Amino acid sequence: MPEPTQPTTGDDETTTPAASPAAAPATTAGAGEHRLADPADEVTEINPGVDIAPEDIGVPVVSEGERLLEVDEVTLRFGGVVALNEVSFHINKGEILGLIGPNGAGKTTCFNVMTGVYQPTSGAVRYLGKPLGKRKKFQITKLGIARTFQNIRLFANMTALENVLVGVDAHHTTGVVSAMFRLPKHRKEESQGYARAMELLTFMGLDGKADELARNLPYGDQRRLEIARALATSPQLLCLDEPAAGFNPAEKAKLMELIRTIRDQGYTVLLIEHDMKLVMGVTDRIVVLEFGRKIAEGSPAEIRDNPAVIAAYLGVDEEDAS
Amino acid sequence: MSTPTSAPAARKPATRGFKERVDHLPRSVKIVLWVLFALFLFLLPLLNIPFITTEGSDFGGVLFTVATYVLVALGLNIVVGYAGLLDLGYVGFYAVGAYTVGVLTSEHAHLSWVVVVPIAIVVAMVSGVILGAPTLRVRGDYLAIVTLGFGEIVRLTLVNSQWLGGAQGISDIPKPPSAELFEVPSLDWSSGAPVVDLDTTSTFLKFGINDFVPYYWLALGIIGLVLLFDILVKSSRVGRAWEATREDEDAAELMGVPTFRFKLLAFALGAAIGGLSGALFATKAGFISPDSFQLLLSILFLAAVVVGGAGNRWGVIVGAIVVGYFPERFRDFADFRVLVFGLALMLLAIFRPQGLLPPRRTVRAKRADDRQAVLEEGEASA
Amino acid sequence: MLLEVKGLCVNYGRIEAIRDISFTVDEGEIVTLIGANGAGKTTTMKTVSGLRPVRAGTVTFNGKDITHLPSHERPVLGISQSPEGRGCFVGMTVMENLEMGTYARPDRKTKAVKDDLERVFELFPRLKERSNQAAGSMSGGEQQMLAMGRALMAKPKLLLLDEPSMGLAPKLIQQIFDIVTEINSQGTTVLLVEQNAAQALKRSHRAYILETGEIVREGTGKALADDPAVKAAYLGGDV
Amino acid sequence: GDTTTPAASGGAAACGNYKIGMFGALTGPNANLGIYIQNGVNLALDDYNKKHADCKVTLENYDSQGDPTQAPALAKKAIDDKKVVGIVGPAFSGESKAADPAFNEAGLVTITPSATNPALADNGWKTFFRALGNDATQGPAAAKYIKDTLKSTKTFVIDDASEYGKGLADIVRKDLGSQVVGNDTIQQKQTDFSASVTKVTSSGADALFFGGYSPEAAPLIKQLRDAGWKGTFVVADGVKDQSFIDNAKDAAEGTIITCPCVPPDVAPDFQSAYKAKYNEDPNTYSGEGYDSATILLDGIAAGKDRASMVDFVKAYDKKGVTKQLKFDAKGESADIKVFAYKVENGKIVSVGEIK
Amino acid sequence: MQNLIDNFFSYTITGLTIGAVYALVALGYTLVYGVLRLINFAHSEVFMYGTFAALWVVMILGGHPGAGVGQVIFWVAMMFVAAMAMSGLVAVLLERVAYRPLRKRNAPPLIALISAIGASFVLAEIMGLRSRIAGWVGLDDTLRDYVRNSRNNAGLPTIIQPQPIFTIGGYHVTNVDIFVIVGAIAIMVILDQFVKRSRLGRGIRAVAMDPEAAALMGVNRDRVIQVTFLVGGIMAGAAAVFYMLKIGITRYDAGFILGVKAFTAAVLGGIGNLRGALLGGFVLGLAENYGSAVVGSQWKDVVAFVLLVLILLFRPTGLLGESLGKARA
Ligand SMILES: Nc1ncnc2c1ncn2[C@@H]1O[C@H](COP(=O)(O)OP(=O)(O)OP(=O)(O)O)[C@@H](O)[C@H]1O
Ligand SMILES: Nc1ncnc2c1ncn2[C@@H]1O[C@H](COP(=O)(O)OP(=O)(O)OP(=O)(O)O)[C@@H](O)[C@H]1O
Ligand SMILES: CC(C)C[C@H](N)C(=O)O
Ligand SMILES: [Mg+2]
Ligand SMILES: [Mg+2]
Repeated sequence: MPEPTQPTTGDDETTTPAASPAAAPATTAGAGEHRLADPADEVTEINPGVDIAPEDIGVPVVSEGERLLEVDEVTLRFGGVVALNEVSFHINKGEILGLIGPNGAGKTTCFNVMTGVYQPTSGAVRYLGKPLGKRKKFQITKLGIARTFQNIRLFANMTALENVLVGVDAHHTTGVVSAMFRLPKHRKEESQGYARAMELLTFMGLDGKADELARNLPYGDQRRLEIARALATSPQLLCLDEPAAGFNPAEKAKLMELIRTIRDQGYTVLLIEHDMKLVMGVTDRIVVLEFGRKIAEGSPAEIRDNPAVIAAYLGVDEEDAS
Repeated sequence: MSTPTSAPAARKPATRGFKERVDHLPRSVKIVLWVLFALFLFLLPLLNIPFITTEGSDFGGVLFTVATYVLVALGLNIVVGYAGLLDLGYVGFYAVGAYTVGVLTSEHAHLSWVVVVPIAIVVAMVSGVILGAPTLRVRGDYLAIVTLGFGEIVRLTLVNSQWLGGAQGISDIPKPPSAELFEVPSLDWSSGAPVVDLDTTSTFLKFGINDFVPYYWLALGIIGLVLLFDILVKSSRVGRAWEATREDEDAAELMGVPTFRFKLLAFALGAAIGGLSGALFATKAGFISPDSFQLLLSILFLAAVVVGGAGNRWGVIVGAIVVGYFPERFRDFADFRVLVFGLALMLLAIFRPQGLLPPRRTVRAKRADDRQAVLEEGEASA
Repeated sequence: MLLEVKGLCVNYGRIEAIRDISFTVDEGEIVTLIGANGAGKTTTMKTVSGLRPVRAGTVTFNGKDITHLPSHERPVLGISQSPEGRGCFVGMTVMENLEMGTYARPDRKTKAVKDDLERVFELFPRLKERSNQAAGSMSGGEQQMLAMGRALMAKPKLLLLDEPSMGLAPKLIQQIFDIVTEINSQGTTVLLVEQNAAQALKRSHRAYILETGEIVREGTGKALADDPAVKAAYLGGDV
Repeated sequence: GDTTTPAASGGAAACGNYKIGMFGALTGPNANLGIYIQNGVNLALDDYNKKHADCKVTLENYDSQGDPTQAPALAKKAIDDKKVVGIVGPAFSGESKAADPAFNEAGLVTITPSATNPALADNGWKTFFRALGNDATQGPAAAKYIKDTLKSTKTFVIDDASEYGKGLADIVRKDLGSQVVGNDTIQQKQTDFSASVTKVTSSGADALFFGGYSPEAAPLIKQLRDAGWKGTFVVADGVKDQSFIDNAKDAAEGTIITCPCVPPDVAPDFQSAYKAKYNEDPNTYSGEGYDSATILLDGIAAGKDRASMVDFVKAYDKKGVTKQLKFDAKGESADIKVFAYKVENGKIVSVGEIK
Repeated sequence: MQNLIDNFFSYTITGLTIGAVYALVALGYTLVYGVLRLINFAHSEVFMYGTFAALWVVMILGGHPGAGVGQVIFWVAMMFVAAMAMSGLVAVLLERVAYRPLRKRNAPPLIALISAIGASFVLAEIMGLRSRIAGWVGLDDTLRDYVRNSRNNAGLPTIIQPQPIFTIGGYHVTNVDIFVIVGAIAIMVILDQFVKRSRLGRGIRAVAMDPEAAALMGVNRDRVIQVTFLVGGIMAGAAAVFYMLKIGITRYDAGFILGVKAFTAAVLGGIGNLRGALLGGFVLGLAENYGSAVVGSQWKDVVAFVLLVLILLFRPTGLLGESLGKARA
């Protein structure tokens, strides 16, 4: 599949710069004597220096602090199961909002309602003041809401770069005709899209793996690639569903930093996570669900001491749990 | 740290494929090679190369058949290979194209071939949309049976509708306008070495009833155009959207891909190319009947795509050549040719499970798997 | 010695996921493997349960060499795994998933199964509530519970748990570890893989630390938990 | 131009090594019909080659399996073989329609011993000749038999949608007029006729005419009999094939078969020669095959080549084993007879000409 | 339309008999789809071999019309034995030769379809060339009689003389009708119970959903697949007997159309779902017959496929739905 505008993807044997040095540590370990690796080099560095701010994509921009998204009295039933029960909360532009709660509380379902996977039984989700209504999933993405998945769902047989490009394409309009005649608009979109995708990969520290098939990436890289792909759609709101699942403490710390950096670039973040240290450390505000109902909302400090939250979610020995 | 998934040792020159070696040639050499190759393809029916040339049936006609298979395979590859939609009724579009030509040039009107072919493409494309719009919402294998049903509905409608010529079909389909430019002599190998045979010639482009070579030339030209189209579209956003849809439809949708629209687009483009191919077939055959559009043909088309390597355009071309050519080559086996062909399909499936020329993604996966197999047996040291 | 792994090497293609590792699990123990992402923990588990072919080395279970035994014969011997990523049968109901756990049990038709089911429902009341829900529509954490419950239904001699706490709420993580301790005290040997190293080490008799496919350290759970280097690398600096 | 000179002297040096082609189903479900013809053709060749041992003519087989889609490629193959000076066939109407335009363009003469669809002669093909009566006579004859001999008042008509079957059935329908109590169309290769069976039985028909071939006729009558239908089954030449009886077994008993083919005893010499060679009586269209081949062989003997053969056949007028062999301007046979046959005790026996 | 109303019961009974055959063959498609998630394209040939086995055994035993009840029962029983054994064997062989090697090579599902198509050609052609093959092997002339004319029809003598048992709405329901309908339903009930009781059903579904996890539960994938093919083959063998009793004639390519229909029936009912196959078979058989009555037999298959498309549009996973669910978003 020759792709003229993307010179590095055409050749599947291209050396990926980051791959070779990474192989080294395995051989440097002495025969009998083992030393524990420095936790720092276990985590791929991100590159906060790269600018990945959302491009101007023509969606109305709200200023910092205003309401970006509002969940209004949303109820969702699956047969007898009430997954969401009159849940209301909102997300302000520029904040990091945590969404926590016991297993099966309805957090992922909440994402699904916000991204058009499910239609609420009653209630509404309003984005920039307007109800999402019956919009299709891809239309909602174009409006500026992007997400990652609790169980990773990359395009397994596409390269990392291609995965991100699919996200970038969300705002492109090239059709068959402009591709066929290689119209200027098409060329511009391709080259700009490619540049942006590389930027995002670099930001996530994945630039060395641009040509790896997604399914061959290690678990952690796959999680990061999911975030890169979501960012590629230039969202106003980024929804992360348990991005730290399966990470060790050192990796979690890095992720925390990453989420902050993303926010600082101008994105709004909604975070589902069970790791309290991460949630408490990074969020501005937290909403707690239990059995599909909102049981608390407030700053991390308030939530930490909320007896209902402790009873339902944190358990007594919070220290050990994190 | 993360263990690398590819390491430098894999890039020994020895493992370099043919493609890479060609890629490293200077540009001018490449162009010359391409021109020579194209010339070779054009002259192939006249070279009468021993062994390759079919004894049992007219080689020009066989090459034309192969060319229509190639065209069909390119179209079906968009549907099956790129968008991942299993279509078992592709012959329906082929029939729509052929019958549009038949009806408009012979049965009910006498329009010129030049006008009719574009109409056939459009009609086929529209039929693709009409079939796709309601049915593309059903998933996977359900689509397979629905499309299969479509193919049969088309055929049976042709059989049973007198307006379309019924089971007896449509005959006297006119030839395309000829432009008799020059004659091309053929080679004669009967003495063991090639001798230019000036008596047996083909006229460029004289569309007669008994020399199929010009039809082959026409088809070859059209294949070139379709290939170019395919390359340009596949390497654009459209191609990526298809691939993403095939990989994970929900995730694609959530990344902003209007999957339904792209599936429908794939269906319509595939149908258009199928219709074009059918139109060519009708032109050359001069006679079409519903028997020419049996369900079995859909299956052979699919076999061409899959055997070649769904998703790789060069692969499906090779697959189409295999499926179109071998049954003719096997005519020597007379009554046993279908048996031999069936065996060949099974052997290909078993020994080339990823197709003859797998798409890039599977080439990689395959390489990894091969190495893996070796290493896991413990026969190699890493 | 219930499980003995000797000189094990496993590859993914040319990647050596595991290089020459050896460890043992004694009857009645909880043994933990810890290590960073990609260290080879899951690969080790899969090799013990037969899902990955072995390039070199041996796996011995209960005195029997099972290195090349097909994976589906291992549950019969008493090895059961709750896989990473859960591996629930998404189209089956919760109940059917649990019944799948008993597939290889010789006493699957007896009342013992019923009792075990009761116990699993006691441990995870949510599963009982939803016993007719399709596993695929359960939440992430609920599926994790289901995977654990299914492994318990197999009543194994050796239980392999690959990150059982992944995706679980803090309160439930406590419970999971309590359950592990409890079933262990009732005689099930456990081989555990955890990112939640602090908890895991506290509960286990012994532990091994894996790094890029090799065992770099081993010791009792307590000793490792107190080791400053281990603390720095895997416990996030606190505890 | 050079029509008369070379072979007229009959010298070995001038031998053209000519071939004639046999075009029809030699394998496949309808192979029997093709083979009956081929046997006749071979007999004619034997006769010729005995007389012309120094310059034998050989037979080239073009096995279409009766499938129209295979026909054009086979026609092309025959055309490309310059030694082939004439074709016996194509045997079936469907394949004739597909292949004959190419023969016409190439100027290669075809004499069909069996394809009976009337419309074939209306295409203006200069190379088309038919050595038997077409369905424009067979159809009315069948209708007449149904009306006059069977005295049927309620007749059901089924066709198989093929060039031949539908064409013939439509003629029968027209001739029977108002006594047709029901119509149906089936598909070739169909095996389950339950819906048609219900239609026939419920119509109260006392006779059924089926236009089609034996692979469908056998299961059709079998299923009708199983359902208790007692009327008379009338079919045409497409079913005059031993395999019909082999497969329909007892259900075939009493079936009336019309055919523009002569019964073997009309030409006793031919009958005994055939029997000597094949150990059985001449069958459907064996005699017509013999005659068609003989015309071409006479042309070869007269020194004709491919180009001059057309005019030779056009002008031909001789007595053959089946009839006076002479063609009109459209290539139709001048001497036409239709016979009726009946299945009795597992054999097809002649019950005389339908006049 | 009037025709349909007047002869409603006639169309219904005949629709049910052919529907029963569809249903039994559909089971094979559904079972294999259930475990491998692929269309076993060669299943039609498995069925076709059954029809020949049923035919040959009657020929060898000298079956003829008008025999006594005891003899007829014996012949029919032998038909079942022979056809089920033959189809079961062919199905198992098919799995060995056309599918297992691919599985070992981790081939993508589509290529398995091609392998199955190849196998289907080979199986059909072997039957179509059996007279030649018998000639090579040097079978003596008596035996060659069974394989004569191998591209042509092969007919079974009417061993059960159809006799009206009772009349409903003017239609005489015969002993053969009753035998086919009741027999097919009985066999399907037995299968349903067998699958339920034997862990096979659960094993099949587990393997289909997650082969790795299934292995962890102790499910032997290869065995489950093999048993699935065997059971599907046996059902096709039973279908073959009913088919021969009702239709009476078979041919080397007789499987193709019937296979397409049966697969349609399987999808109609919800592929992967045993009861769906049963329902789909009957619905298809009835719809075809009613359709033929109203718009003419030549539109029979069109009616069948249009019905299929309509049902799938409104019930995208068939009448009874797939028994295999999907992961959530
Ligand atoms: N399609 C469905 N059908 C039936 N029940 C469903 C469906 N989807 C979700 N549920 C139920 O709704 C509840 C909420 O699920 P959800 O996935 O939102 O939980 P969650 O808060 O994300 O939990 P976790 O932390 O475990 O991921 C669960 O009890 C789940 O079983
Ligand atoms: N299917 C696969 N193909 C190729 N490489 C793989 C595959 N699965 C794992 N690997 C590689 O093998 C190594 C060990 O992986 P493994 O899954 O055993 O690690 P782990 O310790 O369980 O990590 P985690 O904490 O992420 O679960 C990693 O480098 C990983 O990238
Ligand atoms: C051989 C014959 C039975 C052919 C038939 N009369 C036809 O026209 O097709
Ligand atoms: Mg969740
Ligand atoms: Mg792991």
